[in-house]
Amino acid sequence: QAPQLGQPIAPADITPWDISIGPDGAGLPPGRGTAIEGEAIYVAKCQACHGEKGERPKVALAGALVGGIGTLAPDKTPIKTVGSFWPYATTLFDYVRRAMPFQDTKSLTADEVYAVSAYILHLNGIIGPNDVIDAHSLPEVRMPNRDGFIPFPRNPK
Amino acid sequence: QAPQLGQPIAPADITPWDISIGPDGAGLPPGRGTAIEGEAIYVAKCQACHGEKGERPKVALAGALVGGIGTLAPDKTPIKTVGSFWPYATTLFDYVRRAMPFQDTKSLTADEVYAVSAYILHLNGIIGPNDVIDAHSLPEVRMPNRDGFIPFPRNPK
Amino acid sequence: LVVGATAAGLSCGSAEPLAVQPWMKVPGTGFAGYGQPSPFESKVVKVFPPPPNPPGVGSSRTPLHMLEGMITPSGLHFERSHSGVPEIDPDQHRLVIHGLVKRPLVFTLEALSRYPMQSRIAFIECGGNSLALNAPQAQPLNVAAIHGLLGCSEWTGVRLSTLLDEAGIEPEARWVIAEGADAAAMSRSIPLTKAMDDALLCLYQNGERVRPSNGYPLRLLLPGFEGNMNVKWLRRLKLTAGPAMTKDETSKYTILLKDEKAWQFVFPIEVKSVITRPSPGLALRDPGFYEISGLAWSGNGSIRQVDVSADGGRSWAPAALQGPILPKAPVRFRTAWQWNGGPAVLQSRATDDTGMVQPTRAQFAAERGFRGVYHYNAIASWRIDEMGEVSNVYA
Amino acid sequence: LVVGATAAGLSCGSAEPLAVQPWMKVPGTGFAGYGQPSPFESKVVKVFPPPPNPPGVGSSRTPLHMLEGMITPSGLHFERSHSGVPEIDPDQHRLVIHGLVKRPLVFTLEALSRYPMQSRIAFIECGGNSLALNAPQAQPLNVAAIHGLLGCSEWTGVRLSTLLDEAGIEPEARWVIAEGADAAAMSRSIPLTKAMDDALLCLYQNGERVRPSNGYPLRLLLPGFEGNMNVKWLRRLKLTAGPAMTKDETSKYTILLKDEKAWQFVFPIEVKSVITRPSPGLALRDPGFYEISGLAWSGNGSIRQVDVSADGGRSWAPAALQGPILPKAPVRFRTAWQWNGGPAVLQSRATDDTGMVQPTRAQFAAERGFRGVYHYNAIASWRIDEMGEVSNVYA
Ligand code: HEC
Ligand code: HEC
Ligand SMILES: [Ca+2]
Ligand SMILES: [Ca+2]
Ligand SMILES: [Ca+2]
Ligand SMILES: [Ca+2]
Ligand SMILES: [Ca+2]
Ligand SMILES: [Ca+2]
Ligand SMILES: [Co+2]
Ligand SMILES: [Co+2]
Repeated sequence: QAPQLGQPIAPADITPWDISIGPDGAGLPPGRGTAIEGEAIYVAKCQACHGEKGERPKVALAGALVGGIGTLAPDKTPIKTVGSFWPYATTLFDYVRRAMPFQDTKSLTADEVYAVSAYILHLNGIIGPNDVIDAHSLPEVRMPNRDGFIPFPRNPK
Repeated sequence: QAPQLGQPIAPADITPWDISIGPDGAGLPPGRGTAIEGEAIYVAKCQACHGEKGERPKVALAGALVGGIGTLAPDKTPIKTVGSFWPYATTLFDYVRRAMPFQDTKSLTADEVYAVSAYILHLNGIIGPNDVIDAHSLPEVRMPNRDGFIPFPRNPK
Repeated sequence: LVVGATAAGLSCGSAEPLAVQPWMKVPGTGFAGYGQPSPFESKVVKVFPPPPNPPGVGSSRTPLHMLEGMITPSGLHFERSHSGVPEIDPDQHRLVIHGLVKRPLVFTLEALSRYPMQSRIAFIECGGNSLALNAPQAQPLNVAAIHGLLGCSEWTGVRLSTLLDEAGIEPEARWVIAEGADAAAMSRSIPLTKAMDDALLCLYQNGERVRPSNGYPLRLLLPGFEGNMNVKWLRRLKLTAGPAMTKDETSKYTILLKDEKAWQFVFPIEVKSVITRPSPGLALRDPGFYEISGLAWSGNGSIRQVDVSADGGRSWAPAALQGPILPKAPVRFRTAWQWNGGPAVLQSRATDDTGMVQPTRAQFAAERGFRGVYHYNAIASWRIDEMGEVSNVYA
Repeated sequence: LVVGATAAGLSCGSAEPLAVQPWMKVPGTGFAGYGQPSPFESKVVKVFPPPPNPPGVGSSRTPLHMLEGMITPSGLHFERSHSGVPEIDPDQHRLVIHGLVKRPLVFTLEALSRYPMQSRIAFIECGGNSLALNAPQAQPLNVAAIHGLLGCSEWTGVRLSTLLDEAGIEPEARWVIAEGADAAAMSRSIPLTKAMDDALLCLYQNGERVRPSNGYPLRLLLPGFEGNMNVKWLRRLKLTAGPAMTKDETSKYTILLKDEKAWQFVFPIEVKSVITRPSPGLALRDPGFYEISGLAWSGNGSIRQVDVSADGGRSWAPAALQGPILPKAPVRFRTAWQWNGGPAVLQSRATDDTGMVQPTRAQFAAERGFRGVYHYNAIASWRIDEMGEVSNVYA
């Protein structure tokens, strides 16, 4: 027995909060960007923490965004970056839009998020400098570690 | 299974803390006092809170020390004071020594506690103004409500 | 406040567009060594009378109407002090055990910390809790003001029996006089049987060291016994053949009955319950669903059942009891209720596993009248009027 | 500190005369609306790294070696934040439920407060707890630094299933994406089965409103699941057919195995235990009796048994378990130990009621190596040297 105290809300009124992106691209907004365009955004808004070309973060917890491909191999010390470890490129859009830049999150336009995502993917050698990244192309980016994950065998049924 | 980490302590070294008085007078220290002697102590150190002659306290929680005899009768509003309610005079010595005067407890000499106790007993009409109160006589004071208490019938065995 | 403060969110129409608030965009505050509640909860505090009482004499009360669950946060655990809260240096604190023992012993806190420990979740209720309900007319008070001298913590410490065994009990010993290190040197006589049964010398309250207002650095816990006997700031235990007849077991904490006699040494808190929500100050908004939620406890054992009435005791239905149900610990009870918008009188009635049932006010009065001050445990009533306002009534 | 700090009280001779201290003679301090620990306990604080990290990014750790019992005081409950602690105005806070539901709904806190509530005592452990033990060499760290991302509270709130039923679940829905109102908008995908099973939307923590650092005004509790999934400052729940593959369920909180593969969606905290006393920093003083005390927990159920070894795992003896033993709640275990003054290695090994036994470090490594970062739950070891000093070792 429970009350029914939820208020109905129109889908349009949820939009300001609905920032989830699915690995199939569900939720990606209109807009576009390339690595070339993204570089300036990165230098202006990301580099202070994540380092030049995303390789050596200047803030410890920020982590490297670039490099490490091949380091997942047995007995190696893994360097887990967007390039070496992330299975879906959509996660990049989702995360950068919701949580970056650190001091002023949710401040980038869709074009800017597409562009800076393209830049990070390009730094990792995954796409070309002029590849257009948008709602259509982003989910189609094949990440190097796409098949790197297996389900945990002991989850509750 | 437990360690034995208590340190033996000589009875004399406990004395500074052993302020318990039994209803049989066990623990009462040497010393003496009369109501006449106690009046000055009361006026100087007690009256500010407990009021002139202990009848109308000036601090709410202090309570009346004097009066109320007869108010325990059925259907009356009880006024519980040292005189009307307390079963043992020894409690007066015990409590005044440990807890009064409020701002500077445990500061009275044994003579002073005997004397001010005698004064409160005298104000309640229980002893005379020159009756000597000491370790011998205090437990022999017969309090009006000595037989007023019965055990609670539902205590755990 | 949980219920009834603003109009937001309970109207019928469609909701506003969701707003991206500043805290969703800029980093929040950094870490703190010792956390505190939200500043928005600044009204959730203990209540205590303003001066002119000497500071720290009397009590501060737990705001039960703003709390949920079984545990009382230590910052909101009621306190009853007779000479304020002493600021005790734990390195200087000692516990002495003497009197009718073979070996008088003194313990540092460090020594006590080396003993085997035990934890238990237990309530402490002041023997003077709910005394406002002895008044001939129901007072316009809320649940904190009436019933707020009740708290529950997870207590951890050393069994008193362990230390008494170490000291060696003389055969004539029957009582233990416990004494605090506060300026009032609070002192109570405790039956040796209780001391040897489940008494705990508590070093920890809800995981951390006992709070100053609850007896830091050492508190005696006598599970289920009236609060005052759970001596705070414990410094001394003296074994004796008879009770000391201290001020707080003669002048206070005795129960004057209808004749001239008074019950003395009223140890257990008998079975009791109180509805915390709805309660005065938490007005009902609109007819419809409400959860009736409250606490039930017994110093004699575990709560077996709580019945709830919305019609002043004419009809009753069993409430759901929130586990774990532990002896001498409060149990949160809950029951679903549809308010039809008309007047109602809410009551709860607890039964413990000894079979004792919380008395009605009339049964309570028939046994002992209303001159007893202490250990008031009769069924309490909240009236709800047509506006949804809740008030303390006798019903 | 509990043990070993000073020499007072453990020598053999007769004690000093008892001193009447100032606090025994003059009134103490007055009442406070919201109480605090003793100033003498000012070292009992959460530990967190100093700048230059951005404030509030990372974690602060519970000082487990200074605590006892099962409950973590809310002021000392560990926190893991990704963009600091947001200062959320509860009147402005909303929870929205949308996606694959028949009726998208938004809830104010006032509305949520009207629902039937449930309380449960449950641990929350960060999936990254104990990760220091993945290092090839044992680090000179104490129990807070290694295992301090663990806390336990009595949580009270509304069952998520109640609200999902109200919204109406579409048949294709399999996951719920939970999202926080912090600047990082922490986001995790949760199986709908868990959401419908025992997920709780918590308004209260240890009786009072949830603390800001633990998600005020609303926290998702997924009993037994890794801490990060228990989304704090909860603002949004979106039902979907598949997981969102958020940063914190791909880049983080996945477990890289010995080959190139990583386990993903590692939900339950598997059976685990840690000895909190003795532990590094709490040196043993003299040979003799010590109580070995610690915590055991399992996200899959209840603790059934804890065995303790003082010889690095050659011999084991069952410890006493402190009740109540509750599913997905920590259990305090205790065992008596006589230290003979020689070197010793203390270990604890928990077994839960699914029969799962805490693995040895070797068994743990054989299954997954040490590259996994998260969910380290192997048996941990404290070495005691002849001086009584305690240190973290691999044994
Ligand atoms: C002021 C410092 C700062 C700035 C500026 C910043 N970041 Fe970050 N970034 C961080 C921190 C700290 C984290 C780790 C957050 C966490 O632990 O959840 C992070 C995490 C990330 C991650 C996830 C890394 C991983 O492997 O999990 C990505 C991707 C990222 N940032 C991208 C960006 C982009 C793109 C920008 C600029 C638009 C940016 N950051 C600006 C500090 C910063
Ligand atoms: C500054 C105020 C103050 C002064 C001065 C003071 N008292 Fe009190 N007295 C109190 C308060 C307050 C109480 C109640 C304490 C409690 O609740 O435990 C009290 C209680 C008592 C009681 C117990 C009353 C009862 O019926 O339970 C006695 C007896 C007493 N005082 C005697 C004395 C004597 C004798 C002196 C002087 C030597 C004295 N008081 C000085 C404030 C004071
Ligand atoms: Ca609208
Ligand atoms: Ca009491
Ligand atoms: Ca109304
Ligand atoms: Ca000596
Ligand atoms: Ca975690
Ligand atoms: Ca030593
Ligand atoms: Co009291
Ligand atoms: Co985490």
